[in-house]
Formats: sequence, structure tokens, C-alpha cells
Amino acid sequence: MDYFLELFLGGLTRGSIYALIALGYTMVYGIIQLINFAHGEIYMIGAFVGLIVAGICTIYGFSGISVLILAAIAAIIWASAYGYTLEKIAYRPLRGAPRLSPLISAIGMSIFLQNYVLLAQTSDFLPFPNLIPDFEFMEPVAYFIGSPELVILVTTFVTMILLTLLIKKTKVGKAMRATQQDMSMARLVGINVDRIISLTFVIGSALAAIGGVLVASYIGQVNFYIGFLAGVKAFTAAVLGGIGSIPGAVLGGLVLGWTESFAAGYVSSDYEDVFAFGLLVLILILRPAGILGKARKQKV
Amino acid sequence: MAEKHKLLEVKGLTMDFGGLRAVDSVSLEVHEGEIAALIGPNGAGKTTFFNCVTGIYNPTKGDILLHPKGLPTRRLNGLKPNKVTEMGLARTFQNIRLFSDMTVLENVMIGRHCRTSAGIFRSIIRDKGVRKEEQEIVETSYQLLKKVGLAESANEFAKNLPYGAQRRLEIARAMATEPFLLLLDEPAAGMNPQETGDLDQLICKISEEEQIAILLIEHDMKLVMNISNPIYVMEYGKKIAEGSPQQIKDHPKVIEAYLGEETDA
Amino acid sequence: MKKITVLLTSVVLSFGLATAGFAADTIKLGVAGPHSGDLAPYGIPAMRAAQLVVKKINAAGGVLGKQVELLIQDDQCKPEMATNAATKLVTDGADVVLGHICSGATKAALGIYKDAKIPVMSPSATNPPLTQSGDYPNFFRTIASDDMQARLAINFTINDLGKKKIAVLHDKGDYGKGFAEFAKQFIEDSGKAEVVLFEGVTPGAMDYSSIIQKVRRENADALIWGGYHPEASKIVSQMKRKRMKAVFVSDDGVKDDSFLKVAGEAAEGAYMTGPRDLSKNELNKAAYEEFKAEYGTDPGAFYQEGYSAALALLNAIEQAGGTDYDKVVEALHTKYVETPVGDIKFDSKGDAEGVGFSVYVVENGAFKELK
Amino acid sequence: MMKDFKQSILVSIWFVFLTFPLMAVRVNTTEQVVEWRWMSMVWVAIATFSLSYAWRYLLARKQAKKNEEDISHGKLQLLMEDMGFRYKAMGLLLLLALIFPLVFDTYQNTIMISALIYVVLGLGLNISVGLAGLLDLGYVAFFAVGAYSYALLNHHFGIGFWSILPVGGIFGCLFGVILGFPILRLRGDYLAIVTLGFGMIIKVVLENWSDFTFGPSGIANIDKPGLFGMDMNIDSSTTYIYYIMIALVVFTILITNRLKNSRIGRAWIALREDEIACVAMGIDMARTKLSAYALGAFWAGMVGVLFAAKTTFINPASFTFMESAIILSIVVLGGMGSILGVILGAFILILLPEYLRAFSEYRMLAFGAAMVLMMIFRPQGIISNIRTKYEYKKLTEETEHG
Repeated sequence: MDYFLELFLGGLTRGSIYALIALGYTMVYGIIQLINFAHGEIYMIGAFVGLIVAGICTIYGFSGISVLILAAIAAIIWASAYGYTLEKIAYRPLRGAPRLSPLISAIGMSIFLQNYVLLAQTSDFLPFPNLIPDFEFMEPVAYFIGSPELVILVTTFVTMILLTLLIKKTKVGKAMRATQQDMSMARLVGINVDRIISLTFVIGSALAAIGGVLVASYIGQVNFYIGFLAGVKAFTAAVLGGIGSIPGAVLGGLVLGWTESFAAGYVSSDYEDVFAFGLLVLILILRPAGILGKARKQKV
Repeated sequence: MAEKHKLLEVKGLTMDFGGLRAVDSVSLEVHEGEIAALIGPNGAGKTTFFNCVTGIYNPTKGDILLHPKGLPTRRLNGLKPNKVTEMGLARTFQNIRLFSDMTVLENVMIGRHCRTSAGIFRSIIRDKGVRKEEQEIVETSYQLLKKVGLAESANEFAKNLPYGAQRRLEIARAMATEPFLLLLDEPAAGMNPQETGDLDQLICKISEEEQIAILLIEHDMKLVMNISNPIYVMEYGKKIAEGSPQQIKDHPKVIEAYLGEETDA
Repeated sequence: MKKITVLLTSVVLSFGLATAGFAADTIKLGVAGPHSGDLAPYGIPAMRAAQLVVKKINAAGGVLGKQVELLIQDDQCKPEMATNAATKLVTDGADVVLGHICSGATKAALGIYKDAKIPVMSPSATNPPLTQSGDYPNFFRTIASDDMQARLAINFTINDLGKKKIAVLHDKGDYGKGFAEFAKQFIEDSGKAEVVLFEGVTPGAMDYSSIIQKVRRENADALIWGGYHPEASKIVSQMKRKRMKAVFVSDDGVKDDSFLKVAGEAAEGAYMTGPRDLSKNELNKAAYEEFKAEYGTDPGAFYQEGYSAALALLNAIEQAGGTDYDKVVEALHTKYVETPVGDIKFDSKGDAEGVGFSVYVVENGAFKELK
Repeated sequence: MMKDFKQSILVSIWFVFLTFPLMAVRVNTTEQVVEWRWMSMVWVAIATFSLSYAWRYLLARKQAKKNEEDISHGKLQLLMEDMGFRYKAMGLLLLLALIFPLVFDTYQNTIMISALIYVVLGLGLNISVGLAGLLDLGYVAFFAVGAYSYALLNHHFGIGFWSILPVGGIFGCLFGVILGFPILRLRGDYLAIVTLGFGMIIKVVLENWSDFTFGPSGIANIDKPGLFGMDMNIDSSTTYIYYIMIALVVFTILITNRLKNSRIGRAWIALREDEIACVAMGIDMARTKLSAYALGAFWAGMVGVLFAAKTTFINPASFTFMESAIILSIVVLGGMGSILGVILGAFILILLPEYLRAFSEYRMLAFGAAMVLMMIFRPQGIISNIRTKYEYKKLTEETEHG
């Protein structure tokens, strides 16, 4: 039973990170029906900016959780800026183009950003300073859940509550939901659709940046390539849960996290990825709209 | 005059989307040689009805029966759209769906797909039969373009055609599948009176010369009144009236539905 | 149209450049390895080593009175690019080749050199079959093969540390999985310990917590890792976090300063094998100083091995009195040469005699050689 | 004028801000050093300032072109549409291709073989992506299937190259059908992610299933293609493979061209344009998609065999997502659906980096940027699809008279 619980918690931690990144995919897809392939790269850029800030701080002798918060804030600012610019350059000129065009543009952007960071920084793995202290009160349970896991779980939980509030309660959130329902209608009632789309990218990128910094401080290293696999997995999570649906992204992230964790724990980690993608294919065949997604009838 | 052959018979068709009932037990018949019409205000469920008949949606309840002449009756429920088309039922779309990066001629040639047979291997070898079939496709398609008055623009991209011409191209493309029943979804939408008049004539011509029965959805009552009989009226997913143009004109519910809409607009 | 013309001209020009430039009578030393791309850090030190050796030898009058010319080719560690690079070297008339770096690339290229009768010496390709299969009589290396590393690691784990239940993990890569498979085989052969877990993990995955839990569930008292340092750091960090007592034993791919920095405290007490510490070797010291003087930094991976290979190859030509293939190979097998990795010659299969591994332990944030 | 200037200034300020942490600072947390690179900020400012002018100019031009409608044919395009010129050009190219190995050395031949391999891969992917509009991000999986079928059959049973060449293609095709069957119901973007997943699964299987695939250490000593049992040295066997490759390319071009201009080819294009209209016109969507997917896979499988024979060694590392991305950019840059464009695309993308080795670090960066820019400014690619002209007037007259 202990073993099960350990795997469950491991999957929960991993899944909550997937969920954070998946939210960005799902929100963007909900509004402009585009797989923002470069989203994983935004996550990586977030982690890298966090590393740079945290690195400078530790080199100049600062440390502790306040540095982590500072790094996270910087990561959010820059990742959002990248997300915003990404949309403006690579997707906005392609609105109304055939569906394949923005998708290819997104893949191109993903390759570009990866190599941009590779060239501007380094191909090596850089250590991320250990900024999360071992909390005293965690000591009795450190056996299966450590302080970093706790920080990840609490942060993602709080972030998701804030996001839900933003979408459900504020005017901006209403405008976002309206745009998601029907873009031309939203435009008619005076919503600045372009701004809402930009905002969606900014919010999605900020979430990815939080995920990036959390993961970086959890596993303690960053390089230019971490965005690819994380992005693919998070997108898988978004599709699993039902792309376009916010609770779906969270659920999808957790389901994927648990699948991988249990598969590795009870079967074999050799085929971890095979399980993840196998699950995706299975879900898409049985329930093409995902677990929580609504079948969206195309208007004929 | 003897009883005309019944081509399409829809009985109690119902379509739900989640909790919303878009079409509520609608029945309808189209006979040989008829130009039937389905009218109603916006959002009455006409297009949904069409989509059910042509296989794009699978209806929740009801029967869609096709009685091709000289062949056994077929139930269309749940059949894939391409099977429905193969059976002899072709359609156009309300918001034009042409293959915009293909030429006008190629658009019509696509319609010939289900009436021709060259597979992958024969397409590679390109034997005599295939070459002949290709010729036949081009030939027939060109004739159809002539019929709808688009022969001149055969080599233009479909997306570059003027609006009215695009509508006519859709009709030509549908006719290339050799249907015995043609479903037209708001063919006159967005046309000026001159173009609408031409379209009137085209539809009548198709009906007479090609022996194709027609079921059309129309929003504009005037067009329908001139050429169709019988007329079915839908509102809020339900059929509220059916009959000849005269009967429809005087039907109190129809007047109500349309007057109500008139004040809305 | 204009753009196309420019393009064509540049293509034609580069053809011209590529084919031109056969110099006078020199000895041509080919150098192939990853000089760009993500694996470049493993290839560039050996390339620089060759450059330094050649510079020094040429300044001293060359080999047999001839100047040595370097032919450098990038293979990015990709098999298909390695064959291109090899063909290029053969075409350009290389007499001997220093390379390649990655085992896969080496394997792909060796056939080409074999057909062209060119001796090849790798400073880093540790895959055992390269020499043991006997397929490549023209292949030599200045580094010990993976099975030697694995044997040493296992002997140490079982005999010196006395561990009984061993979990073996690897990164599914050529190097890591090869090491892990040998480790597994040696454990089973020894009869003194058992393999309780043998699995691969996905490099770049977010975390390895499930697999670490699994290692604990199996009550393993030692974890053998076949692979490189980024994953190793994640694994030791998570082991520490889970308060695990199992010892961590790994290979040369982990003996890297990044491992110490990334894993930090968690790295303490980890064991790994690595080439014998040569800091007392005079030639090695000199080679190190040369590099430091030229580039101002530490040399990086496979520098000594590259330096040694360049020396060994050129020495063999000197001994053989020419570049004749059979004579050069003969000289490599029979004549000892002093290099930064020791006084070496090559056995009948092409492995260097006198090159060995040691076990290191991480102590106070540094690697310490044990024996 | 002033407005433009102001805007460009704003753009460059924004980019200086944006790139600041990644371009101006380099923290090496291993060595505990911070490196400040202020000069790079100046470069970013200058570059983005001028690029923003170019960007606006190009966008405006694109807009203007849209209004003018369809006069977008450049000179090159018109030239290519002239049948007479095309035949002459093709003849000349073929001649050049045939004498190439006589003029250039083995190294040049090897490079050219690589490029030709990518030509076939590009043409294969062009069927599913360019013609049928099915974005396949795991295309390299079929390439791997072909390469491994030859490597394994050759290793275990010593079967020769020529017998496996068609078998590899058929295996690729079979895999296409098996993988395609469950997933082709999916809409475009789902398809992309699932194919990406398949690409990764194949690699994982190749790495893990050691008993069958020899795992990550790969398979060595694969036989080169034989010619009546002749013993060939490296030069002549490279030349031989080169000619095999030329023949394969010509074969591919012939067949894909025929398919493109057939009933099936038209159905693919229609499917790309509008799925719903396509099925409403009586085209069986699943079957049409499957045929495009499987035929695309066929070429990858076939050329995979040749790849294995050429390198004589394969391991899973050659079949990564990046390979799929490169093949995709060949198709996109060359011109989706255009055979000529794809060929040109392959040559540019493979040969250029090979000859400009000094810039090879920037290769992927340039690929990525080019994919984005192409989609925005020239979605039809370098050479857009050449339209088939159908002869109908004469026929019509004949039937009317006869």
C-alpha cells in the first residue's frame, strides 16, 4: 500500500506540472484552434530565465525561498513577453489561413526558439540552485513526499484556483469565455478579440513559466531541450482531458502523470512513453473529444 | 395523372445536440420531378435537417428512406455522407464549400469520383481504360460547366470566381455525382435579384432537362413561391405547415412566424 | 531568378573549393568527431589535442622529415554524417585517422576506412565489439572498453563494498545500456550478488521518482547506473530526498564536474569508474599546460586520450618508416610509445595495453581516486 | 515616415527587453560566473530595427498582392509552367545528374546521395502533407522501418539489397496502414500529435527491444548493394549507389507525378481543401486518407533500405523527431504539393548546410525561422504546385460533330 501511495504522489507531482503547461495549450486551442507547438519552448525559456536570475542571486550570495520567488516572477514576466511576441509574429499574420499554416509556423517557431537558446546560452545542463529548504515539519513523511514536492503541489493548486477565479469572476475572464464560444459574435458585442487572444497567450505562458521554475528547482538542472518532451507530454495531457476545457487540462495532466508513474512502477519504465502515447491513442479512438471535452460539431 | 414515384421519405426525424433539440420529429417527402422547398426563419433547424439526410449527422430518432427507381429501398440513417452521395443524393452548402485552390473544372471533376473507378495501381500504370476514363471525366465535367454557364472560367481557381458563380459551380459539382435528388442549401443566399432570377431558371432547367428532383432550403420566400411545390415550413425545429405555395401563403402559423421574424430584423 | 543564380554560383564555388587544395608531399592526419551540435564538447578537445601535437611535431621538423597536415571533419556523432566525413577523408588522402568520437559513428565509418586501408584510432569509442568482434583490424583505441569499466565497477561493488542486491538502471543509450548489460552479466556470473532490477529510463523525463521507489521496494543495496551525468544527478538527488541508503555506482559518463555541481550534496559518497588519474604523469602535465597556454581553459573530455592517439599514430608512422598500411599497423601492435595516458602499445585486437580505469568516490565535492 | 520610424524604435526596444536575459547575460552556474554581453544588445537593437522595416514592407506587399489577385506568378513559376522548357530542363538535369560522378569525387557523390535520399523522403511526405493535407510528424518512423527491415533481414538471413528494396517499401506501407487505421478519423491537429507520438514510440521500441533490434548499439556491417557479385571498392560502390539513387528518384518522380494527376490525386487535394465537401461529393474519406498515408510511408520504407545499405550501420539515433522536422521543412519550403519544389527544397536544405559547414550551428535556427517566414509570406513555397492543364475543348468539338 505504501508503494502505491508513493507512486500516486509521484504521479500527482508530475501530473500537476503537466497540468500547468497543458493549461496554456488548452486555452490557446480553445480560442484559436491552434496547437501552439512552441508552448513547450516558452516553458523552457521560463525555466532558463529563472535559472539566470537565481544564478546571479546565488553567485552574489543570496539564497532561500525569496530568491525562488524572485526568479519565478522574472520567469513569468519574460515568458509572457515571449508568448505575446510569439503570437504577434508567428500566428497573427496567419489568421484565416488554411489550418495547416499556423501549425507549421508553430513547429518552426519551436525549432527556432530551441536553437536560439542553445546558441545564446549553452548546450550543457546547468545546475539550478537548490532554493527550496527542507521543511522541518516534513521530516516524518520525507520518506515518500519531500519539501519540493509539497511546494509544487501547493503552488499549482493555488495557481489553478487563481486561474479559475480569473476566468469565472472577472470581466476579462468573461470576455475570454465569450471569445472562445464565438469569435465573430464576441467581436460584434465590442470585445477586442485581438487583445483577448494576446492575453490568452500571456496567461498561458505565465503558467508555463511557473511550471518551468518549479521543475527546474525540483530536478535541479536546465538545458535548452527540456521544453520538447515536456511540451509533447503536456499537449498529450490537454488532449486526454479534452482540449479547450480547463478542468480537462488539469484532469488530463493528472491522469497522464499517474499513468506514467504506475506504468513505471508496476510494469517497466523502459516503455513509459509508449504507455503515455498508447493511452492518448486509445482515448482519441474511444472518445475523440477527450475525457471532459464536448464534441464540437463543425458548422456545415 | 398517376401517383408520382416517391424518392425520399423522411419520417419523424429528430436530432438532439446535448440537451438541445434542433429538429423535432419532422416528416417530409419528395417525389419524382418535384421541386420541393423547406423554408423557415433563421435557426429553424433546416440545415440540421439537411445534414441528417446527407449523413453528416446521425439523427437521434426517425427514419430516412430512399426509394431509388428500380432499386430496393435504402434506409439512410447513420450512413456515411459518401455512401449517401453514391446512392444518388447530392447537395450544396449554405456557406459555400468549394475546393478553393483547385480550378473550376477540377472542382466538378471531383464530383465524378464516385462514378469512376481507377485505383492506385491503375493510376500509376495509366492503362487505356484509365486514360479513357480520365477523358470521360474531363468531358462530362466540361459539359456540366457549360450547362451552368461557367465554361469560360474552367481554368480559373474556384476562389477567384464571383459569388454567384461559386454558387452555380457548387450545383455543377453536385450534379457531376449523377444524383436523382439534389439538395440545395440556400442557393440564392447573398445574390442580387438579377442573379436570383437566373438561378430560378437554372433550377427549373435542371429539374426538367435532367430529370432530377430538387429539395431546396430557402430563406427568401419569393424565390420559393415561384418555383416550388410542395413547400414545408419549419420553426424552432418543428414542422409547422406543408402544402402548395398558395396554402402556405395563407397559413396563419407561417404568417406569424415570418411576421415575427420581420419585426426582429 | 537572381537569387537562384547567386545560389548556384555559391554551390559551384564551394565545389571548386572543396576539390582544390591538394598540397605537396605531407603526412595527412585525419581528425573526425563532433565539432558542432550538442555533442561537440566531446569532440572538440580531441581535435585541439591533434592540432597541438601536430604543431609541436611540425615545429620539431615533422615526421620522417615531412610536415604533418591535418584534415578535420565534423560528424556530429551521426552515423550518416560520419560516413560522409570518412569518405571525405579517404578522398582527401588521409594516411591515418584520429577518430571518431561516438561508438555509433565510429562503427558506421570503419568499413570505409577498412576498404581504403587506413588505420583509425579513437580516443573515446568504448563500445566493446569495435575491437572484440575482430571485424576491424584497422581499428585502435587509447581508451579502455566498456566491459572493462563494467567489470571494475562490479568487482568493486560486490567484493569491496560487499553488496548483494543490485539494481541496474540505464538511459537506453548506446553507451549506458551497453555498460548496464555488461554489469548485469558480470553480476550474474559472479554468483555473489543478484540483479534485482534491470530497467531503462527516458533521458529528459521530468523526474525519476517512480523508478527510485521501485529500487527501494526491491530493497536494493546498490544502484548501478549506466549513462551520463544529467540523469545521474537527478537520480542521486531523488535518492537523497527519499532518504535512501543504497550506494550509487556508475561509469565514466558521470565523472564530470557538472555532476558534482548539479547534484551538490547528494553526490557525496557516489562511486564511479574513470580513466586512471594521470596527473602525476609528466607527459600528461605537459599536455595540460600546452592546452592551458593556448586556450586558457581546462581541456575537457578525451583530451589526454586524443593527445595520446595523435602521438601513437604519428609515432607508428615514424617507426614504420612510411605510411604503408601493413607496416603502420605492425608498428602500432609492437612498439611502445610514451603518451599522456601512459606507456602504451596495442594488443592484437586494437585495445591499448597499459590503459586502465580506477574507481573514484565523491568526497567533499571532489572526485577522489580509490586505487 | 515618422510613424514607421517610431514603430521600429518601439519594436527594437521591445526586443532588447525580450532578449535581455538570454542574450546579454550568461550565467554559468557550474563555474559560478556571470558573463555580461552588452554588445549583443546593440546588435539586437540594430537588427530588429531594420528587420521591422522589412517585416512591414513584406506584409504590405503581401496585402497588395492579395488585392491584385492571382498575378502572383513569378518569372520562375511561369518558366516552370511552360511545358517545352520543362522537358528541356528535365533532360538537362538528368544529363547533369548522370555525368556528376564522373566529374566529382567520392565525397561529393556521398553528399549527393544524402541529398537524393531526402528528395525521395520529401516526395513521400509530400503525398500525405502536401497533397492530402495530413500533417505527419512521425514520418521518420517509416524510414526506420525500411532501414531496419533491410538491416535485420540482411544480418540474419543475408538477403541482398535488391530483394529487400521493394519489401522495405511494402513494410513501410503496411506500417502506414496499421498505424493509420485507428488514427485517420482524427482531425488534422490531433493527427499531428498522434503521429509525433508514434514516431517516438518506434524509437523507444528500437532502443528497448534489444533481442530483436540490437538496441541502441545498432546493427553494423550491413551489405552494400551488390552488382553481379562484383567486389567493389569504396569509390565504385559509392558511384553505384549514386546511380541506384538517381534511378530511385526518377522512379519516385514518375510515380508521384502520375498519382498526383489521377483520380486518386485529385481526391487527396480535395480532401486537403475541405473534408466535409469532399465526403459530400462521394469520396470515402477514411480510404482516401489511408491511401495517402500508406503511399507516403511506402517511399520512406523504400529509401530506408537504401539508407541502411549506404551507411552500412544503423542505430535508433538516426531516427529522431528532428529528422521528421527536417523532412517536413523540405516539403514546406519547397512548396507543398509541388514535386519540383520539394526536389529543390531538399537540395537547398541538405546541400547548403553541407557546404557551409561553418554555419552548421545555425542550421536548425534557420530552418525554424524559414518555416515561419515561408508560412507567412510565401505559403505556396519556393515553387508552388504547377497546375495540370486539361485538354477539353477539342474533345468537346469532336463529340459534337461525331
